[in-house]
Amino acid sequence: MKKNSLISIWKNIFRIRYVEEKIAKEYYKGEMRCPTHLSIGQEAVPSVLDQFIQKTDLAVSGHRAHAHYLAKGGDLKKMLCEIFGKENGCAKGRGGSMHLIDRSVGFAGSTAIVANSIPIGVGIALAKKLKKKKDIVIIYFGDGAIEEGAFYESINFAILKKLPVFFICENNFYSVYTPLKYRQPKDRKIHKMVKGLGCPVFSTDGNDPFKIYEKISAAVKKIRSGKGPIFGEFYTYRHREHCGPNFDDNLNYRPKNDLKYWLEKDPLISLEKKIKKKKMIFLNMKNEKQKIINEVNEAFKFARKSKYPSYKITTRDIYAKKN
Amino acid sequence: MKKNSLISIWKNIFRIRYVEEKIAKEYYKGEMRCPTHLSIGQEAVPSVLDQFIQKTDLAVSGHRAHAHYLAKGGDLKKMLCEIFGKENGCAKGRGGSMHLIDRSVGFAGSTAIVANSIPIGVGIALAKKLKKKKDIVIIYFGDGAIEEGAFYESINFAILKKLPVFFICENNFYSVYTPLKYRQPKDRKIHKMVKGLGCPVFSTDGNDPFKIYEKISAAVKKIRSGKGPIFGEFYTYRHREHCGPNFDDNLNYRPKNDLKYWLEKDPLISLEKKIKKKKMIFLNMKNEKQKIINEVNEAFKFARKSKYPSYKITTRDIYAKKN
Amino acid sequence: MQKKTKLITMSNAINEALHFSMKKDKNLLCFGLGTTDPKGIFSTTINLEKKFGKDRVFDVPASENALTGISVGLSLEKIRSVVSHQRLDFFLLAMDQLVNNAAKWYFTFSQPVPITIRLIIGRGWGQGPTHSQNLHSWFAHIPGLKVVIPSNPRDAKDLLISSIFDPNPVIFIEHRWLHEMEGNINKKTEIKKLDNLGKCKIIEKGNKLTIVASSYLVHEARIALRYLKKFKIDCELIDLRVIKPLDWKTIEKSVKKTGNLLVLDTGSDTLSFASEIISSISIRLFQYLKNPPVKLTMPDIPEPASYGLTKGFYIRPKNIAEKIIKILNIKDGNILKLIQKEPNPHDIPGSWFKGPF
Amino acid sequence: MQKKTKLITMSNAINEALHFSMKKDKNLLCFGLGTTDPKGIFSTTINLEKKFGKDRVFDVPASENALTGISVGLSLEKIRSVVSHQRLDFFLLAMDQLVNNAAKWYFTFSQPVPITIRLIIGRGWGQGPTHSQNLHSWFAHIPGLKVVIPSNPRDAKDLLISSIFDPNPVIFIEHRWLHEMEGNINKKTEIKKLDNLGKCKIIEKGNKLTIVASSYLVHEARIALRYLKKFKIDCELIDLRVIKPLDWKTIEKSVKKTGNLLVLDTGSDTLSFASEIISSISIRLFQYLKNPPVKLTMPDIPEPASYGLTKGFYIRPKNIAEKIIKILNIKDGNILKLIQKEPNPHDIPGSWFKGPF
Ligand SMILES: Cc1ncc(C[n+]2csc(CCOP(=O)(O)OP(=O)(O)O)c2C)c(N)n1
Ligand SMILES: Cc1ncc(C[n+]2csc(CCOP(=O)(O)OP(=O)(O)O)c2C)c(N)n1
Ligand SMILES: [Mg+2]
Ligand SMILES: [Mg+2]
Repeated sequence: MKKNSLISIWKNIFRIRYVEEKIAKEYYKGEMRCPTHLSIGQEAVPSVLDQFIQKTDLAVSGHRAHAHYLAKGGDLKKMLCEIFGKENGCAKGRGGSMHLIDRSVGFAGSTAIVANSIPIGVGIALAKKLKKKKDIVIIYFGDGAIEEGAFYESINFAILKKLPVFFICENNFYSVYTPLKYRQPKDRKIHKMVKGLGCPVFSTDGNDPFKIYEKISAAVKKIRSGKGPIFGEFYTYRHREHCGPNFDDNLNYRPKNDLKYWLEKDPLISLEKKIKKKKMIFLNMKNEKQKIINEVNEAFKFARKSKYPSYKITTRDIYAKKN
Repeated sequence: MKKNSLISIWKNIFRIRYVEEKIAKEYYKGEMRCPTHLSIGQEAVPSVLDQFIQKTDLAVSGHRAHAHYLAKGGDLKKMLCEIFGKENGCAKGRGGSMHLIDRSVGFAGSTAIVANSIPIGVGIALAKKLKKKKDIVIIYFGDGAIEEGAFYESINFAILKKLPVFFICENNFYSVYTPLKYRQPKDRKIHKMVKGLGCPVFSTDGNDPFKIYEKISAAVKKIRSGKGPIFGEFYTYRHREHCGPNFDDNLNYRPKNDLKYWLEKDPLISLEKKIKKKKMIFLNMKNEKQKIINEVNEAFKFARKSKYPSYKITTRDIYAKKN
Repeated sequence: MQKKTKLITMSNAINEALHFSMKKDKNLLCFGLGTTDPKGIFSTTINLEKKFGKDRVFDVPASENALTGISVGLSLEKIRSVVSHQRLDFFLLAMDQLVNNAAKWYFTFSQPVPITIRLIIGRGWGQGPTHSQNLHSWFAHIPGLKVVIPSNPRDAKDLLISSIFDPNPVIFIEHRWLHEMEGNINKKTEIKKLDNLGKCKIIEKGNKLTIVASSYLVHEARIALRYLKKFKIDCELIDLRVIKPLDWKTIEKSVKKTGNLLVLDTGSDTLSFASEIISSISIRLFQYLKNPPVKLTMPDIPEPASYGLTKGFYIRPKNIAEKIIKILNIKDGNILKLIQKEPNPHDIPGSWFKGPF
Repeated sequence: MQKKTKLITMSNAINEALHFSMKKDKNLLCFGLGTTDPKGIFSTTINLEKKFGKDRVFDVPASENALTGISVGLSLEKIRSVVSHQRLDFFLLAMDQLVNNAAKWYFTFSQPVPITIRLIIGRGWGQGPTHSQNLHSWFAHIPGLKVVIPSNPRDAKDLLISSIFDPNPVIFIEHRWLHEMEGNINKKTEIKKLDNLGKCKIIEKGNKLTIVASSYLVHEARIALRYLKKFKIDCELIDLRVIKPLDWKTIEKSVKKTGNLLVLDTGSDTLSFASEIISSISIRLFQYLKNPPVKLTMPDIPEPASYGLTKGFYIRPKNIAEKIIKILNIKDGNILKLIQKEPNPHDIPGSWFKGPF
């Protein structure tokens, strides 16, 4: 991995983390009034992927989309405004945290029903292929989403039509509070199951930017070459509750050992450790952090200051007009 | 295979064939007024399965269910009455050919939406397991049905809960006129794909009673022992059009070679050949045939003679009453 | 001089609309089970693949839900598509993608979703409970969808083209019994002259009573009205064509004139679209109504398969005429003597239909 | 003497109903996403697993469609089940199994399908377009389903038990804003004394106008009526409780008495259940109506997420009172001066709700 990439990945991770922590810290104030699924602990995959994709590559995601949106280059202010319900929100305040979009950077939308943006992504990929574009489509989802028939139908179609889709499954072992063992066959490896469907797959540690880098680098290249979709399973862990700002391990739904293991594998901390160990002291980390912190604080201020939508929403807003 | 079994299998096949041919021959008269999907060419699997299951084992199926119903012991007269729309029909004339039921022999129902009886079968299997019964559940479906998310969700659940389900996929290579290549990834073997889902699988020639016998014998034993579901893929071929009484190969949607290959593998003809070759002349084949022919002709007469439902159907028929 | 119109079946009209649209919009796709098969979805998709190629016209796996989402995804990249389903009942698998994505996307993200979903309603010949359900009132209940139900070849062609070029998700419902029905359409299609979706059509002018109908029932109503005309009972017949958005103006104007309302519907009674019309008219034109409004709908049961059970099951000219006479309080008991009864056989649209599907 | 009733929240009442039913029917199952998790579906399924074991109470994969079919399959083997969904919107994935199987099975095969499907409607706190849709009118349109919408703890408990022991598929709709609402219920449940599904309840007696409401709107209407009573405006308030089958008698009797009708509905306007009531009453009681019937429904748009956009979005006591005053043609402009406005904050059911879900 080149130094520049590493810097950029670290920046991504740190930035997402800082945004999410700030949301968590300030959520209690009751200004961010919507169901909010934080990405803390799961920042690495989108942060690395960013190295390999352009704005013309499109991404879709689900309920836990902040990291995906930000790493894709989504406008931070617009995201926060959306979470705050303000008129500058990326969805004009209509969608909230679970409905993010920034077409200008190729973030095509995130939706709140489990697995339901997967067919959307496949449709976008079909469009890309028909238009003979070299762009690829990234579809983010969790280990719960693969239980929906929608996932199965969609990936079958993507394989059949050799579509340029990068299926990214962030396996954090839980669907809300429910562990995999109550939902999927014992001993299943999700990526192996998907291989059986006819899709090239890989799996890797989703908290280790170096491993992710290597895997994604090869995958994106292959997808871009027109050989069809690839499915990557990334093992990771969410630090906080499924939905909301708090820690909830007092509820004891996750084995203490797992928790410990994964907290030690915190992508931000472990990356910073590695950077220091490798003596890759670049520029000025403290300085960079401060820049990000300033940017984020600024964005929060902006969101707070922004107005609630002043218009009254009516049935006129329901249909697109012909132009 | 014991001689008795062979006789019984041959009888099943011959009987189903004769029923179906007679429906085909007489359909033009306009008395059987419903969409009708014939099993001609696909009689072998249910005819053999019959050797290994009891009335307490339940079966569900889809639109092409005549063979499944008859081999399970379903009442022939009631089936014909249903197809003729008569009040003695197994569904009182409300369902037609695609909605067969005979609870008295464990045929729990066939439905007309692709893949939509699969979850029903899985639910029945869960009931059997909870009640600690040794019975198994047979779910029949085609190569098209496995494309529906409902199939995927259902088999996942069956594996997860180790349910006593025998998933029987009769792969006749077509969904209506559409060959597999337009619907599923190239080189996919359906049973291998399903293996990836975590289910024990096998595949075999679905027109060869001897091979079927061997495979099913082992499978049913294993399922009954409580080890969870098994998925069997049976290659077979339908002789006539997807829906209706006619041949339609004038439309050239199936390769001539395939057609030839499979017509030569007609389960009835090839079984009879084998029986003759092995000199297993049992009883009196001609006699047996005549008995069946008489029975079937009798049943047709009965259906014709039967009355249309004389009651007027009303909204009172929509809810079950408390008892 | 050459005639500007030609006689054509509704399935051919639909086929023409698809050819026209695919030619006009080089990106338009057409897919769905059976699209490229020899029967071409009751002949409606015939020759499309040959003409426009496998990339744009294709058959698909049996995956109704994903395919609906795929068409939404395509639309976000400005590729429109027409997705066909041979029965409306099959499409129940796709409600998540339809309602949560197609219908809500523009509202949520301000990005249009121009897709057209063709659904065919079966009837008769033992279609039975799962091949003949008409859920147009479900679709009309969903904010963001448009819902089109043509009754004749001209409308089928014009409205399908309008649906395809509308920037919103459109549910286009075809009644299987109309496919072979003939009617005149313009030989030349001028897209600028086409309606925007949302206009009713007055099919018969009249003063005594307003009849609102759609799809196959428009024809049954016409037969009834033609008959009643002989007795000087002149009713106004409105063909809904598009039920969402609905052209309330035309309906209200007519009711204001006639003061009487009868609504016909091919869907189940409770929450039928007929209920919506009667409700709205009762709310808004209460003072104009001379008599209680009346509806004639399918009962709250699925269609049974049996020939015996479907006898008298459908709404026929005679049922319609009876209602009219009752509403108008016409006492002459002989009027209905000669009106067309249920044809024999009653479970097919015409002699062209030989079953089985 | 000991009191026979106790004060309890609706979610506890639901929890009691489930405990009661699982004890009574040793075969009854309870499953659905979140059923056994620490939060127990907003506390409604708490302790069920502990009490009745993993075989009967379990969490599941995210597979709404298959799970619905599985509950149908279970019912065919005489095992009833309660399947819970944390939002109604998620259940859109299961329409094929619900409509084509659960609803039609008894009609087609004469075999009962006793299943209960709990659906929760979200509202406020940014639930937005895909976590707050109420489609009860969809379900009521489907022949074969029963549809229950309780408004208070007593009904929630009684009706849930009745739903579970009904031999038909029942959709049981809970409004998230009611979960923490308290009310009195009987300490002892006597199953024989429970209603069969299909009775409305008159909540307030009155002579001037009939208000028909359900779910959360019953409470908003009560506030409006309590206020208007001070001005001697006495209306009758009917809580629908069960919308299919519907207790038309109670509604009709009331309208015959009052001659005025206002219907409230938490669903989108077009094809709302309010439309069905107004339609039927207009058809059957036209001559009794002194004024045009009126409805107050949600607009034909999804609920937006933003706090700003939901301001004034919901139906509040004031809106209801305004309509009443308009219908009754009461000219006193001051009457509405003191009625409860939208509370602040307007997007939560009470201070107990801290978000986020
Ligand atoms: C169809 C549907 N069912 C249930 C839910 C409720 N729900 C929201 S997020 C979630 C968990 C999904 O788990 P996973 O896909 O692993 O994502 P994670 O939250 O772990 O990132 C569930 C069940 C939903 N939104 N949609
Ligand atoms: C959900 C749904 N989609 C489409 C159809 C139309 N249809 C009826 S049978 C059939 C073919 C299914 O193929 P397969 O499962 O292989 O069964 P086969 O007819 O070959 O026995 C189709 C697509 C349907 N009944 N239901
Ligand atoms: Mg997860
Ligand atoms: Mg097949």
